[in-house]
This record gives sequence, structure tokens and C-alpha cells, in this order.
Amino acid sequence: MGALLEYLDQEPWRFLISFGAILFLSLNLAAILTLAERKVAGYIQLRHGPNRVGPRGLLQPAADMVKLFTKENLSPSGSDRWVFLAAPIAMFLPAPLIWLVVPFAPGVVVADLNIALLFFISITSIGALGVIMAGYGSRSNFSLLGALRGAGQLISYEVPLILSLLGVAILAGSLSLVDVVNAQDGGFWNWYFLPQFPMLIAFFVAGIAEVKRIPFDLPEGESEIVGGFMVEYSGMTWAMIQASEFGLMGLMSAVSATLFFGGWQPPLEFLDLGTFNWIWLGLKTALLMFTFLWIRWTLPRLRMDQLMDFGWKVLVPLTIFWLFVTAGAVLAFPSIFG
Amino acid sequence: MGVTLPQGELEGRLERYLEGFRGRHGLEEASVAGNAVRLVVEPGIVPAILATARESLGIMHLSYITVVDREGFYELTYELLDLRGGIVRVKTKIEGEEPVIDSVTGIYPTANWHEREAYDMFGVAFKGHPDLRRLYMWQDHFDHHPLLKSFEINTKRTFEGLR
Amino acid sequence: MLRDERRPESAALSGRETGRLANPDVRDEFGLETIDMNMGPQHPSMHGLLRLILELDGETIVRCDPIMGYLHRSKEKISENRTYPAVVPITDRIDYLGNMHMEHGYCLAVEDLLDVEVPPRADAIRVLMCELMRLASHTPSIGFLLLELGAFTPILYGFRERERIQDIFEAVTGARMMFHYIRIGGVKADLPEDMPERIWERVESMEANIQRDFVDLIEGNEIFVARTRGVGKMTQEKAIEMGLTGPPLRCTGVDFDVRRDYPYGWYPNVEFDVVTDTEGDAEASYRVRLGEIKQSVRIIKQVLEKLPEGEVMADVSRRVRPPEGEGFGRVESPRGEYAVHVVSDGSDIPYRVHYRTPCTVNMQLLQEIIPGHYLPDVMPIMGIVDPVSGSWDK
Amino acid sequence: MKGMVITLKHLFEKKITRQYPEYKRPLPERSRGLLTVDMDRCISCLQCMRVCPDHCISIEMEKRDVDGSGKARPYSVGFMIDDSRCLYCGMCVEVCPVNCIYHTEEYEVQAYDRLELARQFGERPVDPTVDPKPAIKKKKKVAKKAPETVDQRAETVQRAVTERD
Repeated sequence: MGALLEYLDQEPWRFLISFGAILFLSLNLAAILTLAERKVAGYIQLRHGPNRVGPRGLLQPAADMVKLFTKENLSPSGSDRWVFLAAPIAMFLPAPLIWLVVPFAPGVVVADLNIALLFFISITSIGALGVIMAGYGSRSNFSLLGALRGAGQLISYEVPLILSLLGVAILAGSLSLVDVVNAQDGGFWNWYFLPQFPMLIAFFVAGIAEVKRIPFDLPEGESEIVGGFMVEYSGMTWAMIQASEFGLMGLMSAVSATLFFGGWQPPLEFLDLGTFNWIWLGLKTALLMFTFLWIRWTLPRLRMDQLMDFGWKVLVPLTIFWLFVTAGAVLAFPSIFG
Repeated sequence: MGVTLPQGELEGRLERYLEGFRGRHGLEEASVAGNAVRLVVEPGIVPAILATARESLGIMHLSYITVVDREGFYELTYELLDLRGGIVRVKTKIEGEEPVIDSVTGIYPTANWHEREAYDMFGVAFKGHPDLRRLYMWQDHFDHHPLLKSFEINTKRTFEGLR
Repeated sequence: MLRDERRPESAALSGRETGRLANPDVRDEFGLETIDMNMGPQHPSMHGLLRLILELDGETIVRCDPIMGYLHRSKEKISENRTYPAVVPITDRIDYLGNMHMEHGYCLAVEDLLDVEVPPRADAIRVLMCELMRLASHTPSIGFLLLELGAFTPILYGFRERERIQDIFEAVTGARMMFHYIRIGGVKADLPEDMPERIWERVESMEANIQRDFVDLIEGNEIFVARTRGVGKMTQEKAIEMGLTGPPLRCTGVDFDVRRDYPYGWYPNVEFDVVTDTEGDAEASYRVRLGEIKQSVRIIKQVLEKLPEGEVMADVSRRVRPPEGEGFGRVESPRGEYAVHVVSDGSDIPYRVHYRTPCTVNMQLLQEIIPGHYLPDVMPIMGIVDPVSGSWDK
Repeated sequence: MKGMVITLKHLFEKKITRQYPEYKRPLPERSRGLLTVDMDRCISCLQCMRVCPDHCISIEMEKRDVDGSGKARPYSVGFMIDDSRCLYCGMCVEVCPVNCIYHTEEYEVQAYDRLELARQFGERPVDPTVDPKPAIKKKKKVAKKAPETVDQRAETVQRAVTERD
């Protein structure tokens, strides 16, 4: 048995098995998040969420999955079939890929890239491409409008996303997420969310925009353009787009947890659980995911021009200013900021 | 910026309206009942009456236009409110099968949809209306005017396909 | 001949110079033109079945043409084939969020025809029920305005308030929505014994809930303010010109309220003030509706304090057979002035009933105000009017 | 941000929704549910048939000597309430002299076929597809020609009667 494990530890099998595990992780995360969203929405609105399927509604994602598998996914007549079918894949792609670089526990990471942050940014822009393909491919007024809005929003919110990462990169001195997490060890007082608080706000808000959730819900604004770019999708293709939205949401909270809240670092020294530290990463990600849901069910939606103004005139200057502040601080007191 | 509404005590105002109308046009019949001034006029001078009501007397609100399909003629009632308790009812009669009357959209722009509804339901055409289309019924292949007495509703119960 | 000139051609928009583009000079040399988009009858935020043909130049709307009639049941034709008392359940179904007011308007018109004197207790109960209906209609309508802006939670708080009032309606009238409670000459039955206390306590708790759930949740919210301030701005002249009534008119500052200017029923011996605002945009209409909720609570308390004694039904024969002539009734429904014009020919079937529903007239706002706004602004402007499809389609 | 605190507070509040199929709310005593008829008290006066605005009650009345008193009194052989048309307005309940027709608390009225919604109460089933035009005795009060609607109604009565025989 041990020999088999060593054999499997070699490069080709190790990567395949871990990538399968990550795919399993992100798909299930998306399924669970659909249930979580409906439960949290229900509780906020003084009603129980789904509680008919399974004990207290726990089998609801399984029921949704079965429904979506059996539903026929039709595509509009005039649509460009290949672009129409390729779009959900392109949108779902970033979610599992970026999980590769997120460190779960000390020494446990699928691929320890030393340019992990650069990898993260370049992969998320594929999601933006997916939105445009979906909108353009389904050839209908509403989806075209949704796609144009989506393009504008996703691309213009990548700028603050990138700028807010640089602050952490300066402090940690490296782009690799493993180094970022190692640089934040010790108690929670030397996590990066304290020195980088405005960057955390900018990153979180840009994260919400990247994942297209309220208040940046415009590509899919139900009350105006009825589902925006995903209006023509149904069945499995729609399920893929929903999975991509929830997968990306889970991923965004995981990445912000690693960057600003010290990944798998325990908040206090004695709480260190050795290789079981991924529990801390899970807790932090769950907390951030809850704030995603919480914001979704409280705030109304922004209008397109207000969205762009907020992005360019508020987030970008804030992040640039704070970048100079961190750079100055690192130069002025090299001792503290290492 | 604000809109000035006619002031003064109700009875006084109603008398003033009555004098205002009587002075300008010959009226078949004019009386004051409760808080309403009733005028019966020929169809031709309805826009003139409403113009005096709007400009000189300051009655700002046209509440509705009712068309009643009596035998052989249509009876139109324009209900004007001065938003302070006074009502002016202008009644006209249009003879004949092809009811045509001048539109008052120029004076009271709110009459636009009232007249479209009257056209849709009774076939009363309003000359000079900017966009006389049907308001409720589907635009083409429906040449009837439903609220006419001649438009008979059938009370037969259709159960085909259910047997 | 006259006949053909009068028949315009089909739905292709007849004889109207359509302002093709927002700023034609720039766009023309590129040969760009507007997209014609159908915010079709089946659309989540159209308050029922309404079709807006929008001409879009990018995101700004160049021209908007509402097409109505998808829920047209022709209440007027039905009313011409029923006896007078049988028309009351019909009027319930015209504005299904303000049923009590619809019944009240029709009954006032027929009582004006019969000139029968309604006993004071019936008048007081009618006003009590109408004001409760106004509460049950304004709370969800504020929720609708926010639902269309994307906030999904306030509408459920609004419906929680409406549910509580519907429980009271069910105990008094027997039905939750289609009451058939106000009858020609009075009210169907007296209030049950414990009802005044129950209404009082329910209305008390409502004020606190409204303050916590609506005012705190929305008032300072920057996104709500950004989405509604200055959207659908109207001047007073424009509002009066379009014949608006009710909250859309009062939010521009014109203080016209049928309950005070054309007093009917029990309103003369109840004092309340007419809530007006000065802005004339979506946020002003939200404030006016909130103020009206407070005023309605005040009226309900006054009516409950001095509820007159006596029987609740005037002695009207079961077969209502009014003399020949015309009857008029005018009521302030939650959406505006609702007037009924009944013409009788002496038989026990009305000869012609004309319903002046507030939403039919307030919907002209869409045609006049929307051009020039962005596509997502159609929702807050619909929120100003807060239309009900049964009411604009009759 | 104030709003966020409020929604968080609501998160932990007691839920107010009622789980419908398991818990059925007790209806207040005046609520107007499904109609039922207490046939043995019915004196077949056809009042409810006349007053019903939607013509959903249709009764077949016969003169029959029921309790052996020698005199044949009207007896409703067939009594049908068509729930697909019923408006629950309650006018028939008010008009019935012996109030044998009344509302129950039942409100789940559904069927796969509209004809199933026509519930029969008498011995002989009544055909729901015929519009039971009530025989309104029309007094020609107005000397002048009666308005068209009355003729129109009389003419459809003829049509209904011929259709039924």
C-alpha cells in the first residue's frame, strides 16, 4: 500500500489526482453555496429557506442538480452554436484553476507558483471573456445589452482588483501565495488586513463586481433585462453559469482570506493544529462568503454609469493612494515591515 | 414654479364660472347643482368652452370623458375639476352613425388617452388627436367597438375540448 | 372618405415624428441607429401585463410607447349586464390592491343616484376599512419600488405588514382580498366585538415596524438615493398637464386630495393633513407614500376613538331600482382619484358605468417622462406611478 | 450601512412564515369558503339562482308532494353549484329565506377537469354547460321602448330554453 502511495506521489499522477479533488471541491462548493444563499436569504427575510428536500433542506442542491441534468438545454435559433456552448465553459474555467495556487495547510498546496498573484489575475479575466461570448452568442436584445454591460463592468473592475493586490505583494515581498501566508504567521495582529484595511475594502468590492453580484448585478439585472446574458440558457448550460458564479464567489472569498486574513494561519499561537490548519482557511472563507450573501440581500443595484463612476473615480484613486502609503511605510521603517 | 389654484369660497367660485361661460358662448342650458356647474353645449364649441375653462377660469384638471351610447346619438360628458371642490360638467350630444368631434388634447393634454379609449370603445373619432390608436383592443383585425349596445356578448358556455 | 381617414394603420406607430436618435448629428455619419426593444408583457417588473416598446440609443431611451390591454376584461361591459348590487364584486377586481376604495366609489355613485342617506356608523366603518386598505396597499408598493431597484428583502417586510392587515379584513369582511363588504346604502355587517382593540394594537405595532424596516433600512442607503434622486423629475405644471392624481401629483408639491377637497363619507369629521413633497422624483414619491401611511394610522386612531353607534345599513330594498338619471362618486384611492359615473335608465340594470381609474391616467407619465432616461430608470419611474394592471386595463 | 445591521438583526429573529401543508390556519368564523346546500331544508324558491351574478347556481324545480300533505309544493330535484364560475360574493347566502345555502371553511377548490367542479346536490344531476338564465319577471316599468339590453336578455332566454329542451 505504501509503495502505491509513493508511486502516486510522482509528478503526473499527483497533479491529476489533486486537480480532480479540486474540481470536486469547487463543484460541491458551488452546489452548497446555492443552498446557503437560499437559506440565508430566507432567514433574512423572516422565512425558512428550502426545507422540503432532505432534513432541513440539505438535499436541495442534489435535487437542483438532478433537475438541471434532466432539463433540456435549448439554444435560440439564430444563435451561433459554438460560441453559445463554449461560453459557460469559459466562465466556469477560472474557479477550479485558481484553487490550484491557494495553500490549504502548511506545505499542502497543489502548485506552489512563485507568480501565483499574476496567475490569479490573468485567469479571472477569462471569466469576463465568457460573459461576452454568452451575450453575443445568444443573439437576443436582452442578452446583448447584458453582455455589453458585463464587458464594461468586469474589465473596468479588474484595475482596482490588481492594484489592491499590489499592497500585499509589497508587504510580503513575493507574489507567491505560500510566501504571503508564511509572512503573516504569528497572531492575527500581523495579518495583512490591519495595515492594508482600505485595500481589503477595495479588493472585496472589486471581488463582488468580478463575481457579478448585487450591488454590481448589472450584467444579469433581473428587474431590467431579465437575466441579462444568461437569459437564453437553460438546463446544464445554465447550471454551469450558476456554478461559475458561485464557484468564483467561493474562490474570491478564499483568495481574500489568504491575502488579508492569513490563509491557514491560526488567529492565536496556541490554536495551531498542524496539518489540520485548513479548518482556519475554511472558517475564514465561510465568514467572507456569508458577507457576500449578506450584502446581496440588503443593498439595491447600481446603475451602469454610477457603477463605472464608483469604479474609476473612487476605487482606483483609493488603491493608488494606499499603494504609495504602503511603499512609503516599507521604505521609512524597513524593520517593522520586514 | 408652483401651480396657482382658484381660491375663494365654493359658491362664489361656481357663480364666477357660470358667468365666465355664459358671457362667452351661447349655452343651451346651464345650472348649478350642489358643487357642480352643468353645461349642455353643441359639439362644435366644446374646445372653446374648455379653452375658457383652462385659461381664463383656471380650472386645471380634466377628470374624465364619458361616452354614453343612447339610441341614435352619443352623449359625451367632460368632467372638469378645479382641485378645490368645484366641478364643471360639459355635456354634448353627437348625432348619427359616424361620431366625430374636435379633440381637446391641445388644451388638456391628459385627454390624450381618454379620447383614445373613447375611440377604442365607441368609435368616436377625435379630429386633431396626435395619435388616435386603440388603447385596449388589439390594433388590427378587430373592427368592432365593444361598448356599443349593438356589440352583443354571447353567454354561451364553451366547453369544447373538455368533453 | 371620413371612415378611412379615421382608421389609422396597424400597430406600426402611426403619424408620429419619431425623434430617431438622442443626438442625431453625431450618430448619423456613422449610420448608427436605435434598437427597438420590447419590454414585453411578460416581464418581472412591469407590475402586471404591460408592454413598453422602447427605442434605445445605447442605454438611453429615445422614445417609449406603452401598449396596454393585456388584462382588459371590460368591466364596463360586464357592469352593463348585471343588477346594481351584483356590480359591487366587479368593482373589487378593478384595482386589486385597493379593493375597498373601488367598492366605496361605486356605492357612493349609486347612493348619489338613489340619494339615500348612509347611517353615520356605516360611514365611519367605511372610512376605517378604506384607510386600512391604504396601509395594506402602500406598504407593498414601497416594497415594489425597492424590489425593482434590486433589493429583494424590503418587499417581504412590506408583505408581512399587508398579511397582518389582511387577517383583520378576513375577520371583518370574510375574504382576504375580494371583500364585497361595502354595499349600496351601508356596510354588509357590523364589526365583531374585539375588532376595535385588535385594529388599534395592530396599527400601533405597524408604526414601529415601518420605522425599523423601511425608514432605517432605506433612508440613508446611498445606492437607493443614487438610483432614485432626480429620476423622473417632474414640474408641477407638467404633472397637472398629464392629469396625474394621487401620490405622483402630490410628490411634485400640488396638494390635491379628494378626501379633503371633495369630502365624502366620514372624512369631514376626521382631521389629517395632505402629505406633499417638492422634488417630484422617485424618492419624493417614496416619501409621500411613507407620510401617507402615518396619516392613515392617525385617521384610523381618530375613527376608532369616536366610533358612532347605530345600525350599519340604510333601508335600501334588495332590488335596487334607481330613478332615471346620472350618479357620480369620487374617492381617493391609494393610487389617485378614482371616479365612477353611473347612468341609469330606470331598470334594475345600469345603462352605462364609467370607471375613471387612477392608473389609466397616471400611466401617461411613462410616455412623457421616460424619454431621455437610462434603461434601468424605467423601474423607479414605474415606482412613482406604482400602477396595478387591473386598474389601468379595467 | 445602517441597513446591513438591520438585516443581520432580522437574521436571528423568529420566523413568521406558516408551513402551509402541515399547519392550516384556523379561519375566522365569517370567512367565505366553499358553498354547500342543506338540501332537505331547501324550499326551492330559486331566489339564489336569480340573485347569483355569475349564474353558477342552477336548480331544476318540480312540483312534488313530499310530506304527504296532499298539496304539491315546489321541490328542487336537481341542484348544481358550478365552482368554476363561483365568485364567493355571498349574495346567495344573504338572499336565501331559510338560509340552507352557506359557506364552509373549505378553500382548496381544484380539479383537473372544469366539469368536475360542478357539484351536484339533488337527485338528478343538472347539466352545467347550460347557462341557467334565471327567469326574471320583467315589469315594463318604462312606457317608452325598453332599452336594447332587456330585449337582448329576453332573446337569449328564449335561446337557452330552446337549447335545454
